[in-house]
Amino acid sequence: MLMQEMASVPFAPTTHCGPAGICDSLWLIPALPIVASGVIALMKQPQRKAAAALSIGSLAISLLLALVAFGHVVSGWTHGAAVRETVNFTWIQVGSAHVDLGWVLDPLAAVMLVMVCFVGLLIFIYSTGYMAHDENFTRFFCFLSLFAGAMLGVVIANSLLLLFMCWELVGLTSYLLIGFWYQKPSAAAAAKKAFLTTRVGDVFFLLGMVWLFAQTGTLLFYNGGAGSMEALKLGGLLATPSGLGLTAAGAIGLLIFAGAAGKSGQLPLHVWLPDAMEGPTPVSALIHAATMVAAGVYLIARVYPLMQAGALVGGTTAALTVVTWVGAATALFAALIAVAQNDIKRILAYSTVSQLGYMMAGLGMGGVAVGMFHLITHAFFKALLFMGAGSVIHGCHEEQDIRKMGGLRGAMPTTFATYAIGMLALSGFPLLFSGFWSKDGILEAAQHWSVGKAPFYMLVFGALLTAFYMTRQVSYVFFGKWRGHGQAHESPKVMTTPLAILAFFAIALGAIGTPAWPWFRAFLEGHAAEFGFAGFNEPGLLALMVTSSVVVLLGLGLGWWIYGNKSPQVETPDALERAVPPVWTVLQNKFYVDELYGVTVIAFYAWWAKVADWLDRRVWGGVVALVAWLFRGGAQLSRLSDEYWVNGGFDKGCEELSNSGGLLARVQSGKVQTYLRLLALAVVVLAAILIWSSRG
Amino acid sequence: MQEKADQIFILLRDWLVGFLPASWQTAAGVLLGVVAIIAVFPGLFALTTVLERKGIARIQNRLGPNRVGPFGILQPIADAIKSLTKEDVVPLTADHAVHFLAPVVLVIVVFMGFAVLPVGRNMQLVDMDSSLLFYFAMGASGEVSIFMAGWSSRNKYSLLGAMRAVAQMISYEVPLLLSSVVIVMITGSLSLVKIVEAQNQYTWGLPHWYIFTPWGCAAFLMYAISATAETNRSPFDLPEGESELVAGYFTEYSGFKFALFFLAEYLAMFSISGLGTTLFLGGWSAPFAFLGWVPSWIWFFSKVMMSIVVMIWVRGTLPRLRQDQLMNFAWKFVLPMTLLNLMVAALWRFMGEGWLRWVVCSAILIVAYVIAGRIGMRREHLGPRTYRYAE
Amino acid sequence: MTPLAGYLLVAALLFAIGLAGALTRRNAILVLIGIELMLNAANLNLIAFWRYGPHPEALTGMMFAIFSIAVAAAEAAVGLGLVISIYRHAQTTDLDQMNRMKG
Amino acid sequence: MSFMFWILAALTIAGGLAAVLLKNLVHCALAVTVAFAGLALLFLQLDAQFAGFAQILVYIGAVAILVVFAILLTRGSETPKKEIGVFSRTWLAGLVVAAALFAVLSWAVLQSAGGLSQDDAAPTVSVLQIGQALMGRYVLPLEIVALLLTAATIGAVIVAMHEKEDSK
Repeated sequence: MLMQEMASVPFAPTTHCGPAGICDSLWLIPALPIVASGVIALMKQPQRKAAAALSIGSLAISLLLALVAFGHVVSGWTHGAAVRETVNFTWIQVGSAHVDLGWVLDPLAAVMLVMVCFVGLLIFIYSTGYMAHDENFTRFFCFLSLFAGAMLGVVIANSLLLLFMCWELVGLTSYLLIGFWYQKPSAAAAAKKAFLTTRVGDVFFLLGMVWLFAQTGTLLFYNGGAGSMEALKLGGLLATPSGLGLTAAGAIGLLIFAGAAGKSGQLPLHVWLPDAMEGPTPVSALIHAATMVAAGVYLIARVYPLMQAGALVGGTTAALTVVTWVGAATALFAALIAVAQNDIKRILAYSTVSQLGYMMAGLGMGGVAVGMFHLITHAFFKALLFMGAGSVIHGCHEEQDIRKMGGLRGAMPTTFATYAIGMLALSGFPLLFSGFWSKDGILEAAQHWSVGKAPFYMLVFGALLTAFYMTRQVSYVFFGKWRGHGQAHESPKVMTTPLAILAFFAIALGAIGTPAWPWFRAFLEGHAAEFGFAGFNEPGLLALMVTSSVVVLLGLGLGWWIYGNKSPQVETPDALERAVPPVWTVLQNKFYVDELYGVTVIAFYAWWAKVADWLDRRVWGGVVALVAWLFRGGAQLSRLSDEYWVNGGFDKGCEELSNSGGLLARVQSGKVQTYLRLLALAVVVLAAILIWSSRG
Repeated sequence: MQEKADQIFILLRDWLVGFLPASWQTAAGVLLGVVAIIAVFPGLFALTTVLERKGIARIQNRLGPNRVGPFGILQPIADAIKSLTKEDVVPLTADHAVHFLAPVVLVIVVFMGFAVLPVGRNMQLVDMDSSLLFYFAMGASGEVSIFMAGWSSRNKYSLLGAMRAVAQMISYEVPLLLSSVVIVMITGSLSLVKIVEAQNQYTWGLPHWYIFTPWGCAAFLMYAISATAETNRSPFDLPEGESELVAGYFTEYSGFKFALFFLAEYLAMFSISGLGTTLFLGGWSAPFAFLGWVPSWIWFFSKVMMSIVVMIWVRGTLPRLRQDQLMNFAWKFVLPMTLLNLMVAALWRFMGEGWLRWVVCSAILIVAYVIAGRIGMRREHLGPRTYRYAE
Repeated sequence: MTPLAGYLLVAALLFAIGLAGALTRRNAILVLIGIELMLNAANLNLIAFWRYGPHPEALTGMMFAIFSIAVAAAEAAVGLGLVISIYRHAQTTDLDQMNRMKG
Repeated sequence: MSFMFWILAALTIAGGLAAVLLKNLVHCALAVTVAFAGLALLFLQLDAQFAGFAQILVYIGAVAILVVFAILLTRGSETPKKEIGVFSRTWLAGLVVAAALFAVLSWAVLQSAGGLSQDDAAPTVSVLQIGQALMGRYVLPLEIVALLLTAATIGAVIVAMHEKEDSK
């Protein structure tokens, strides 16, 4: 019904907004930063202040709007109504088929909006300090604003197509920002790698999207019952089977998940993420820790109805199973690699990968709330860690190797304190930190997973490793004695203040996700949140908490025991290396994944390129040459015919023409009176004829 | 009694015509009228010459003619005799036919102009529907004869004078026409008789002359300027500026022909001021209601003579313009102002009765003239002048 | 012979004279004069037909004549202006020498 | 056929012939002026006062003067040199054509002379009627003529204006 209406009036938005009408102006949130970036693009390089002010201001306004939207949703929720407001309009119309775009405001979007805007704003501010001495300051902020806009677009999108557009825009900006220092060949290579790798995922994503459109005829998520994420269409999807014993829903879900995996650096497409650390640290913090990589997770959460379509109560679907396994595997795998890295940012990168794995697993087993909660908390403390790392690097004169640091505890106290908080949150230190609660949620979900227990153990081991490698990193960086060159110094206020703010949230956010008061879950799932310790009475919950605490403490202790307060020199091999060299080398080389790709995929492409080149030169070139030869022959023939038949006739005709023209030209003597005479003569004749005909 | 005094000439004509057979009477009446015109205006011309010479002399602090007769009033007679008895010199290379025809044509044409002027109640030779047009047609034909005179006498001064005269007359004919068109617009008729009758009515004893309306006053101003130029009178007397080209287009004329030109010039003055009187000063109508008993023709002629006196006065007062100034004045000031006046008259016509139209029209005109004056002063850098008199 | 026929004959003769002048004289100005003569002959026709036509009160012929007089004035102005500019350009008003566009 | 008519016709035709035949351009101009005057009088003869006076005003007052000016500006007033006459090389053909035209026209007139109306009642047309016709039924042509005149004035001025570059 709505479809017909929209088909009849294109561009007439069909809105289900509440009286607040905030979602009518929701589009402003992404639009503002994009516009800002456009304006900055026109600015001259020296106008640093203006550029920074513009991007930060625009994002601040976006944040305000986001908060308003969030408040709107919350108020709706507290009044017992799960808010989901959409604004849709027809973008292209071809005959009866039309492609719709639109945006949606629901708890998921609201939470994500606030998070992205808030973290983004802090990172913007941080960047003004970090990039202060870069001559491409304005360009940097242009890209940054563009990224923020695109990311917010992804968040509010109510149409898979719009989401995909913003998604690609995000990819583009990530490429631009990774390669920001394009004069460094490594950075350029990393940018290319990131772009191509994510492209692999996006191809599948696109396939899934097309299939979805072919099946349901709409790409809107929610459209008053007619959207592709709503029961009507999902039923249709479930009814249509596809190969491999999957329903269409499952297949499409898997395809979309491939895209998400690409963006979120899941196995086997994780390779680009560590290299992406070539970009400036704020970029790493914003894009490759807090927001963009989370976009994949967010996408899965967004299409969750599709993923779990047809699942029995407490059961699961093929798609979700795949998600779970991939997530768990990634979590463990990346954590292992992280243990053996020496670059401060790479360690964090791999930990990001593994945390993303946790989120995916959480989504796969525990549902949207679990995954998203970890996403939010992780966004905060991972951004905090990255920015702390940035501050460390800044303080150590662009030094990134943790073996060349040490003892910074005294040199940069603020950084140390905040970093420690972030580290504890990440490794999930019991009770105090948000990381603990979110990870705990995931573990709990894994414990009760109906398919099997393996993911649970993998995740637990991952947690242990997380605690371990974070301890290792911290003790390398902040304890022991100074091994670097020059003198380390604390970073400026503009960089440390955001750290403090983030640190606060890294702790505080835990409060909204405890079993005692599962506000977040309730909010997302749209039922009232009741406070009480009844939450702890669930079977095995307390035991689980104890287990994970023990595991974490074990990891911390182990790390401290091995690395604490010793300050090994750069050339001395790592402690673990001395213990188990082969394992170490494998980990050091990231399980040789890159090399594997190098000898398989890339080699194949190179060979294929050679083949194509050969075809081009020999076969097609030959054909072209043949055709050319034929035509030349034809041209010869036609030339002969021209010269001997056509020209003859033509010349004759021209001769005749010129002769007759000469005759006519006699009349055209240029003498006025001649003309007048002829005129008068004509008049005479005409008059004579007239009279003759009229007489009698 | 006063009726008779008013119509005395008409009665006289009818009485004279009465002696003839009926079939001839109309023709004879017309003939008598022609005779009267030919008799009266040259007499007036004679009077005017002495008047002018005395007046100019007075202005220039001289005595003027004072030999022939008491105070030299018989001077014109002496002049007439002289010019009649003088030898008629024609240049050798001159184009004789044209040279002879020029003054004749000129005088004839000028005389014809009088045919439509109502010099008194019922006192006009012909009363046709489009007499104003006729008058202007005659005035326009005068230019050809002037050109003939200038060209035929094979003299560069004459030719230049003729060219100047023709150019000047053509340029000023346009504003002359336009300023009279205003009257036609308001009266709704081209017939001079009707125009005079339209002005011959009184409120509170004051006449409805068109000069007493804002647009009429402005039009009269423009008309006076154009008329002065049209008759080649000072300060527009370049065509015969004696200091530049000896006597303009009639340099090569002498004797009776010269007299004819002289006559034609003054006749043109009379006719054009007669037309001005008819159009703006209420023709033969009395200035006040209670003076209605005075014969109408007296009023007409007195008004004409008044305007002649003004012309003489102006001639004695103003210096001569330069040619470019003359043309600029015609095209850049007089013409636009007459056009504006046309608009104002239309406004007047359509605003209907009431005091409002007086205010509006006068306001528009005053503002326009003030602005034009300011601009002119600024561009020409004219300022107050200072004179030094010889002690 | 009716008066109308007389007027028409005079007009025809005048027209022919004008045409002859336009066709035979060298001087451009004279050609213009001939054309003016032709126009006037046409005017005479119009007026004559108005006068002796069935509906003089309709004023058609009169109007036509008046308009053609106005147009003739414009035509004369432009034509003579052209002659003058040509003369300034080629120093001649002889039509027999004005037979090429180049110059 | 009034006696007056014949005089005026003779005057007009004479003026026209003179205008075409005379050697001196200024004489031609004056002769054509005579022809114009004769035509104007013919108009009056036809009870068309307004047209007649308009004819005088426009043709004698303006066109004749214009022609004279043009003649003087183009040095046409000197009588041309003897070896090339005032007539163009093709004068004979022109004359023939003109004669033919006159023949055809007069033939036409005489052909239809029988059908022409005989009535001699002078129509009484006042200037008022003419004015009302001009402002009423013929207002559009009037406006167009006004435009035409404006355009012609400007055009003539521009055409005859001295170009700055060639100051010969």
